[in-house]
Amino acid sequence: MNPEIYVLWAAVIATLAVYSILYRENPVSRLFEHVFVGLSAGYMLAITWTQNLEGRWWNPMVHQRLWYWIFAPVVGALFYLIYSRRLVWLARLVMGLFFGTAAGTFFREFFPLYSPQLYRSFKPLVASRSVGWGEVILHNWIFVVILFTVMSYFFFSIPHEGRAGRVLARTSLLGRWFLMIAFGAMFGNTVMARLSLFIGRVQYLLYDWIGRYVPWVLHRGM
Amino acid sequence: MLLLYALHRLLGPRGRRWLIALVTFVAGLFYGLEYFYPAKGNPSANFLTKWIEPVSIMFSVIGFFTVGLGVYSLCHVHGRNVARRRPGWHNSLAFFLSMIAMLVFAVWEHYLHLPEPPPAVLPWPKGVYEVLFNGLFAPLQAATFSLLAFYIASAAYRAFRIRSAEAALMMGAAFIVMLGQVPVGMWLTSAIPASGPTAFFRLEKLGEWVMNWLNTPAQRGITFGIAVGAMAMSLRVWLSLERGTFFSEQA
Amino acid sequence: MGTLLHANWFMTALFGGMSAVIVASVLLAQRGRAMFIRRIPGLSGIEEAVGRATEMGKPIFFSPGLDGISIVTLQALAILSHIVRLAAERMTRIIVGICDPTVLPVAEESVRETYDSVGRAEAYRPEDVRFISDQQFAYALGSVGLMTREQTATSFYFGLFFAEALILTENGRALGALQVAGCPEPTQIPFFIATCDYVVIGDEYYAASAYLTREPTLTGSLVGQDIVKAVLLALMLAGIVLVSVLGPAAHLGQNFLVDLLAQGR
Amino acid sequence: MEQRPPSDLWQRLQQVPRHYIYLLLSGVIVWQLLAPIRLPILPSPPTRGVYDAIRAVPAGKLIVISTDWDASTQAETGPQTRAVLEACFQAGKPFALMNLASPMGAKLGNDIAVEVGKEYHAEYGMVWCNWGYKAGFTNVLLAMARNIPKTMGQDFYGKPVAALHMMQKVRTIRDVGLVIEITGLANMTEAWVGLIQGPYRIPFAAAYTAVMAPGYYQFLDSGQLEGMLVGAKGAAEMESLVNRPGAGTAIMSAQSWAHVLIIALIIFGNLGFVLTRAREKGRER
Repeated sequence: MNPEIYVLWAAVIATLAVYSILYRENPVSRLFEHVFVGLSAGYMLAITWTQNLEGRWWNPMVHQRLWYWIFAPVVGALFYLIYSRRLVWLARLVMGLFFGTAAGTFFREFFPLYSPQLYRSFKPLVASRSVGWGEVILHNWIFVVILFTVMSYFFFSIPHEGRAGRVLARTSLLGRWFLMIAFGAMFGNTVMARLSLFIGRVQYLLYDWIGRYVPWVLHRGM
Repeated sequence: MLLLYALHRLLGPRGRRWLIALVTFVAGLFYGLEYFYPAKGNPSANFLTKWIEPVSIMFSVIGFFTVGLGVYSLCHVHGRNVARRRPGWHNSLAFFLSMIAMLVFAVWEHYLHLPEPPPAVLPWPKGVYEVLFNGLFAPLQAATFSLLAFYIASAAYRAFRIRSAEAALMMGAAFIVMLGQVPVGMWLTSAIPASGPTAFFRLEKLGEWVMNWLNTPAQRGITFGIAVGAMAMSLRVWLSLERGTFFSEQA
Repeated sequence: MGTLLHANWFMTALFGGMSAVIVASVLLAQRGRAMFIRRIPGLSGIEEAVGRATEMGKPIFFSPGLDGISIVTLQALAILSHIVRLAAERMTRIIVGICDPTVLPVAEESVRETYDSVGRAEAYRPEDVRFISDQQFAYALGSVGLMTREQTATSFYFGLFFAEALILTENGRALGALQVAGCPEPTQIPFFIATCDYVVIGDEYYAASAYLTREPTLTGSLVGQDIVKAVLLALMLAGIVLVSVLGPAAHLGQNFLVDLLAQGR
Repeated sequence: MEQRPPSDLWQRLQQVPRHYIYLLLSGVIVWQLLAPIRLPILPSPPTRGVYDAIRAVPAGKLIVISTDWDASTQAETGPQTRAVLEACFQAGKPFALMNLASPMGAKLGNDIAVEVGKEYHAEYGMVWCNWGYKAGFTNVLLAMARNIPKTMGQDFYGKPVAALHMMQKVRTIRDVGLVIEITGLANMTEAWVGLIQGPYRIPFAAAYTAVMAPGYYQFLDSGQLEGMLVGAKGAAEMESLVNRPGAGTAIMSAQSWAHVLIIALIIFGNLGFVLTRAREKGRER
């Protein structure tokens, strides 16, 4: 069986069905929305078995005779007790295990995640042999001012009253403005990446689909 | 199993709450202590290091058994739609058909153990899987993702109005960065020499400067706040200090 | 620069000290010390948003993001239970769309319990806390379909979001919904600002539940967090002074403070 | 028919229905992909770095091009590969393709080389060859540093690499003058730099997808990368250097005009906003 042509047509219909949502939600897009959710659910179940449980649980338990793996589904089953009024506390017990893990994992990640960000913020504020004053002001001074004012925006327990409070009110307003500049920059920086995705889809529709039947299209833009 | 039953019979509400807090604490302590307890050697290790991998695998395996919860919820909602012939029930039926088809053929394909590269003529289950995966699943995903191109355009059009200082700042930064990335922008300022003191004002340089020296520190400022917020939340959960709906254990 | 497989003594001391400050501040607050929190702009929108759904007699949509059971998701669920309480008092239906199967039972439990606690256990409908899909874009499309079919008047997005955020909010906006969003990660905030009526930025996300509930545990924690942030600022200030005097540290061994932060065990 | 007052236009500029925006955007992109308006493309320094590195390879040394990409990133990496191969053929530098990450990339890269090679009348085995997909990339890198023909064994077509004419004088990594990695995968660069570029000082350049490129500017900064191509933009710049506008250029002109459209929409929206507001203020007085 050579599925190529079926794959092509299925992909084209699915793509157009999704794009029809841009006009408005309609019976076809609704159908494909459900198909998509169904395929994801089926795929999730399948890879849970083929890529995870089979190799990490079933094989060790059955082929390597590591009998203690039998307890994994028992503990996993406790989650389902959420639907029982009497035994719900056992579900909480296993959830507690996961909450504890989430907290402990965060403790581990703290320094690997944040200490490079801390020491890379140590920017010299004076010129040196390799870096001139122009660059120090244009880069490092601006960097430090933005970092500090933005952080000042995120102080919640100090009232913006009194002499010190008014200073904080000013810096946090400045911080908010810098935040907006940053958000604008992030927005602008993402436009190209998002357009690329659509351009990729249009290329597929033009070259792989239409180009298959209309060679003229295939030769354009190549 | 017996142990769980015994616990269920023996413990009163206070005992249960205490046990849950203990389990949470021990799980967190294990991961935290392994990181902070003095470690030696290269790669460095302490008495807990060798347990990290098996315990993590164990937890992830346990987590995988929760997959049924989501599927149960889906089947519950869509099953009722089909059973009661609610409006749009055929969509729910399509949901069941595509779920079962994907499950069956994805597992089947796995056990075909096809060689790499695959043979020129594919066995039919693999062919069906190809249609399901590359013909439907992947394109649906890619097409949905690419909707963002439209949404980002219309969001930009609506949001970037000089209504306030904040919106104007956002718009200005977005303009510079957007123009700095495409040939049109470079072409606009191509009259400015590429080196020398004025080169800074070429749009591609200006865009890079905005990203590196205005965007990075602001993001970092946010990041530190988040780090501390997450740290506090972790501590409260770990020590069962949290009160409020889910955490006030009235077991 | 260095390896960070395990912490060195300085990191342990720093982390221990910061933790102690937060825990102490929480305990002080629990024992009745009054503590101040300033207004958080984005959050004033929550009540307005719930009220609007009540007025229109239409349901509310809530998304706790894409993450599994994590610190971010737990915080989203804390905000969810506050919103459920507001909605339950006003007899307004709320639909929760879930992306990660491990979040589903916790969210169900939390919603059911909130209905119980305001004495409206009968109003809880199990199918209103609904798993949609664990695939990012299937989740987005499924949520959009759900919002369209149920004609939700208000949408809340609290949790960890990625590229799908704009699909959710742009469609929500096209439906005319009033939208409130909060995400600790900065990447999607620009899009939330562009499409939502109220946005909670960065750290405000963690301050949110404290501000909403005035629960002493949370306000105390917030005060502790502010002290810790001040410590981090001081540390950076010290680092900046050091590199200004000693010159930038490109390698280990050039600046002791950088070494302490870069070189674990 | 009554003529509308001009102010209405300003108001309408403020509220262009989203469907029109969607239609305009798809129109611009389809049009640019079918009939691109070529804009002058100015190569950025990182792209020029790759081009210069290719031309600087001394005679008698080989360029190794690792095509570690597959269909998922083809839209960007495909044009990049083509443009890089064009540059090699034009400069008359012999090169070998290889693949460390996905068997699919070995074939896709080969297809491009065959096509481009025809245009330059380049014969397989004389000017270029393809070592094919080699599994286990760290070990392959470690081994090829010492003995290339032995490590590679058979080429893409199943012939012994040692028998190829252009490989007669190639023994170790010292006979390689430049490595170019084309990929959308993280970690490939770190391996090349750690095992080949660093220890043996073999010049190294790369082509990345736009998503992953920002993380590698620091390698450029430190001189570990001679140059790099960033996404379709890098491909377009390379195409302009070799004077062969192709898919990268088409993508970039689509990008350019789509950006122009979005910016124009924002400007019109603001114009409408400002002028409407000015009019309303005038009335209040």
